[in-house]
Amino acid sequence: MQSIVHVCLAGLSAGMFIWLVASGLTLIFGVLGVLNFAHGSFYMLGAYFCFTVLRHLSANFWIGLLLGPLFVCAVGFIVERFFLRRVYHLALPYQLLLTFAFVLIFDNLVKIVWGAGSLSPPRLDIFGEAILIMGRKFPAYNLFIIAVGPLVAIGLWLMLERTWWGRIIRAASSDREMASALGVRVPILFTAVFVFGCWLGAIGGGLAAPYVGIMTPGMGDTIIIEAFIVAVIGGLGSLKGAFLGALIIGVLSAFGTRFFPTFDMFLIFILMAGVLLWRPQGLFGEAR
Amino acid sequence: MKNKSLFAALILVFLAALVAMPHLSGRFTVYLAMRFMILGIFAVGYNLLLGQTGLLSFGHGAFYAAGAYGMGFFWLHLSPHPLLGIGAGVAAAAVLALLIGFFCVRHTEIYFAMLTLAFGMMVFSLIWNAREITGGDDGLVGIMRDPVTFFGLGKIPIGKDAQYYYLVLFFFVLSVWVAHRIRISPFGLVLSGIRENARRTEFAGVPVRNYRLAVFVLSGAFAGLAGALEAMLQSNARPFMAHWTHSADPVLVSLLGGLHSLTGPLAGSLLFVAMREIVQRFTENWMLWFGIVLLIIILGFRGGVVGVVQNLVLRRRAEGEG
Amino acid sequence: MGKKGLNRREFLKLTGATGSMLAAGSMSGMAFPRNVWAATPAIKGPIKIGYQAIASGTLAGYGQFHKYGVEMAVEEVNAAGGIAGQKVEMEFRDSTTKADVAIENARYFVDSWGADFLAGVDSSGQALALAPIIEKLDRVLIVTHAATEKLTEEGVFKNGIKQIFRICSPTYQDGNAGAFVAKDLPAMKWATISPKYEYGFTCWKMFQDTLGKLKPGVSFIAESFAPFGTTDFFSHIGTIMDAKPDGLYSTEWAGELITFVKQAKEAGLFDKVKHVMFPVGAAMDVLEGLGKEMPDNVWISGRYFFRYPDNKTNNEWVARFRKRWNHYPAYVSETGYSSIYAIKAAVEKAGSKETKAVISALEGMEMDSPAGHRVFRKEDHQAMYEVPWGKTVSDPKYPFKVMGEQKVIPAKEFFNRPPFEGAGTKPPF
Amino acid sequence: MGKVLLETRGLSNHFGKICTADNLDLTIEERVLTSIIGPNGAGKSTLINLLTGYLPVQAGRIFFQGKEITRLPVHKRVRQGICRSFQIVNVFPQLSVSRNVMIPILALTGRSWRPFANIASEKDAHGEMEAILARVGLSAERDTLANALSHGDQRLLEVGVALAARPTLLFLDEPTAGMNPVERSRLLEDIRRLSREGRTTFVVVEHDMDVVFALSERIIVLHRGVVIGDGPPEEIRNDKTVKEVYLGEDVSDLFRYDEGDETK
Repeated sequence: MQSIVHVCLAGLSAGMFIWLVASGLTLIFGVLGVLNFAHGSFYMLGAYFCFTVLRHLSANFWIGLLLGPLFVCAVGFIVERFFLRRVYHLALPYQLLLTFAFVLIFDNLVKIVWGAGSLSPPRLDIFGEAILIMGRKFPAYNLFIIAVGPLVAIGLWLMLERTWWGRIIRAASSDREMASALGVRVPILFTAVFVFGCWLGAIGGGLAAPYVGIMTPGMGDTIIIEAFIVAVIGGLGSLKGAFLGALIIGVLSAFGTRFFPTFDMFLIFILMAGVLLWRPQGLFGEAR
Repeated sequence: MKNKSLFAALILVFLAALVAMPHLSGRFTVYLAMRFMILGIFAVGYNLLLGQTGLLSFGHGAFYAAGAYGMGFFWLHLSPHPLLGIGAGVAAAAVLALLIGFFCVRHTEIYFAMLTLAFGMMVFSLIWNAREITGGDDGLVGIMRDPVTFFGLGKIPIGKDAQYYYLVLFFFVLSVWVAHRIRISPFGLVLSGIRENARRTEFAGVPVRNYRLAVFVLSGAFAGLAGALEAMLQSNARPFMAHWTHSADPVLVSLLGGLHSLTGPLAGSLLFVAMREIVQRFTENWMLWFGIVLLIIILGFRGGVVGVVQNLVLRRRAEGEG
Repeated sequence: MGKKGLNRREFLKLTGATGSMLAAGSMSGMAFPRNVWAATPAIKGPIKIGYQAIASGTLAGYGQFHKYGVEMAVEEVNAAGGIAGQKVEMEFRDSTTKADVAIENARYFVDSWGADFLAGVDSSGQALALAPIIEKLDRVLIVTHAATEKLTEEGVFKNGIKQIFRICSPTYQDGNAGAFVAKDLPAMKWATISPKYEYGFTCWKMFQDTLGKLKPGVSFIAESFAPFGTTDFFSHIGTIMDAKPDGLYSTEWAGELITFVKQAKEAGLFDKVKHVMFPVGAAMDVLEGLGKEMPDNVWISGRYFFRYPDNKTNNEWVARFRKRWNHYPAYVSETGYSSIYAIKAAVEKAGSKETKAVISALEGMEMDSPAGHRVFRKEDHQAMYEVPWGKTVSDPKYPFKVMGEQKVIPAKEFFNRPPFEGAGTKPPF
Repeated sequence: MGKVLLETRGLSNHFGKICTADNLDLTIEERVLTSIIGPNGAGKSTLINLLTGYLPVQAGRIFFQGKEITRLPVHKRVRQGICRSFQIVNVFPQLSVSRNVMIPILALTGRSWRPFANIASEKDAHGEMEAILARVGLSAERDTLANALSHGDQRLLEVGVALAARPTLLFLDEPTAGMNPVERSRLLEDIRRLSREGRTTFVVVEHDMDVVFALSERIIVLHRGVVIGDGPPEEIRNDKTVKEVYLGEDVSDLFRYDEGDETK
């Protein structure tokens, strides 16, 4: 029993981290229709910037988490405004390749700026000691993350469903021409959404760094594939789907590690393929 | 007409250069030339799918690996005959492509891409985890190049790179020729029809899905050939051949060179191999510069290098006439 | 396009020329002849060493520290008159983690740049893939990090690829030596969390076999293997804690070990499991990365630890290294550094840089190095030397944990012995 | 009355609540140039989509030359001789006019499965292609890219591509949509001529009444998925119900709405 509960908890926290990354990825795909390989890089940059702020301004974690992502947003703005924007009208492969080019560039830049070696962010004491759950320790920070994930989800939901912005975004994502006909300035909207997506990715990175306990150039390359899988399983462009998808993948891989260790990764990809065949719009996506 | 003959001449020069290369240049250049030709085979075949039929696959690494491991296992357990080994590799790749393709061709666009990615990564994790058979992450090591025998009727040694080079060259030319034939065949025309307008093609009485599957298997076989040839060149087969990052290579190469021509992927392959090699000599930050070059080509040279050249030629001609 | 090939070749010639010109220039700048070897005409031109290590991606730090060691050695050797009076040139290349890249690098070094010697290589997969190529290229390769015993046992001994030597300690250090340490620990039930690739599997197996023989009655009750690039070990940790072992053995390394330790600490693994062993825990990137977060009383080791041996050679070297790079030397720095000196010693002993001669010079060669006294075993070209296992403690002198109580097992007691198959080839002897 | 070419029995289709085909029993006769008309949402396009296999049949059955084709996939129906053109231009934009027409020809003759043959050496196919281009009057544009053609010519090409599939029955979905008068009258001429040639039976869906009444030998009037009129043009022109429901209703509707708005 104890072990099952802890496998679930581990799965939940892992899933929430993937969600934090996948949310931005999904939002960007939903609105811009671009599958952004470079999203993992924004996750990486988020981690690095957060802890640079933390180090140099000797600020606390929260200030780092507040300021760090802003730098990433600036980077994201440049990427969208001067590069990505020029390939919206091009075929899918061009868009993928463009973002892929940025993965190479950012990985290398991080290596130049922050050094080749790994950096370890300091342990966060704000959350104090681990908490006993059924007689076994579980890190308070993970519980915090398990709480943050849904909060982000709710926040996004409120923004999309309840605000003027959200209505415009939904309009644009469902029908670009219609939106522009209604006087929405789509280019600006796209930039805004992309930057916001980068912000989400950066926050993910900033929150993940103390959890992973280490930052390396290229740390985004592994997470991005997981995020893809989640986005696909949940339904490309569907935030609800991404959230539930992240939960499923997190918990499933936790159980996989526990009970079918050899083929855990294989299982995930079988699930991915199965969903694509059975419901291409994803488990929770609306048919487009 | 004038252009045609010019083009033909260029091809002849290029071929002559390839044939003469082992005598003109050092071992390393010969090695790079082989890397180029193998990548070229991979890309030309792949482009039948992407450029001709308009399907973006992220799983062709799996077929490349199938070719390499198929070749490796055949060499290991059955016979050291290189041609038979290559045949086995190609067959393995084609069969795998048939299995995977059967599911994948139900979708197009991003869903097709993601589906192929998923299947490709399944193959990767199978190879990685089936250690007893595949050697896990160490891969199959020590694949040797025995002479090509013609069942008693003499034999050709391919142990030396300079010798093996001609085997690779042979398959390279063969592949390019086959790809060319396919492009100008009725089959190829229907494929481009599918790319341009699948719905209409259906109303032309074409069972679109079967054609997609057919070209998927074809390109898979090309990938298998490339894989088998690399297995012999590097004398090993590795799981990462099946990884999606490797599946991205032909995409990259095709876009670098240009999607809508046969020469595109070839030019792209050459550029890819040469660039990676040369950039490394000037900087350790090859990733950075590689990325920047990609950006420039995507944004500046849409239609790839070949496209740009073509435009130049056209403009020249226009000026000439005007 | 064929023309391009030609151009590239000319371009190579060119660089080659400038290279040797530089060499000539700098040589005339120095006071020669300084040592007897300057007289021997056998050796011509600069001694060129092609070095490759991983310099991009998550493990890029390793390449950095390889480089520190090698560059320092080259500077020193050249300042002291080079190898047999010839200037040493070193070119460094990023090997990434891919075998084909490693092969391309090796071929470039030998066939294009004109390297006399090769060194470096991190991943076992790369090393094994390189073996047959090296045989073709016929240059000595001194492996400074890849640890798989297959390389020396099968590649060198069984398949007779004599060009390969290994200067770093192999998986014996992780598996066998680890078992020798473990046998004295009051732990009977062992478990592992290790990398999900050959290195992790073989070390764990070796550890089990040897410990099983050394200490009948021990049981190995749980294992959880983490794929390359794992950032979340909690489910692995859970698996182990459920099994309630009293000993944990983990060959996780580099960044993933840091992640693992931090998360294991959070999850209270170290409270439950008292005896923990990290065969590559003494790597500087891990110690510095974890700092105070590395728990005490954990048994760690590596391919070299900068506080052992505590003698003049080593201490002076560490001082020089810190002065030069403002870092403590990582073990790859030492193996890289010593690989250059191994080449120097071998060439000067052979009086030639021809592969054949150098191989026979290296076989059985003894050398003094920061890591202590090394002997290249004749049969499998494996360098025999000791690296301590030690218990982590805090030390006011350092911002990270270091080895307190140390155990040094003599190399000949725990290194597998040729012919590597059959009775009496694996410890204990 | 020619012999029956195509017949539907109880053909029905619903999109959610909206009924676009309600238990239709239709017959199409050979060599009779038939038009299908009706107000928007009458189910004209849906009907074509059902008959050509573009939409799966929900209920009812379809017979072509006596054989049931209800569940046949599109390409099989095409091979049986049913083809269509689309409302919005639907050709192969990046291919030359001749190539556009070649695709169906090669597919139909089953020559397209051969990856190593050379198109250039497909003499018969070329001949057939030339013939078709001549029929739709695009011979001059042989080597132009389809997307470089004028809208009208693209329409013609569309018909050409459809004809290249050697249809016995050809549905044209608003063939003159977005054409200028000149192009329009030209296309209509072509259709009439082709129909006279008698190899193909045409069924045209049109909005433009003049076109319909000028062209058709038989007119079927659909309304909310039901046939409310069926006969030769003059008969339909004087049919009370049609006038009422089709022409009249909208107008009276409009009035009603207007009044409603004003009174409120």
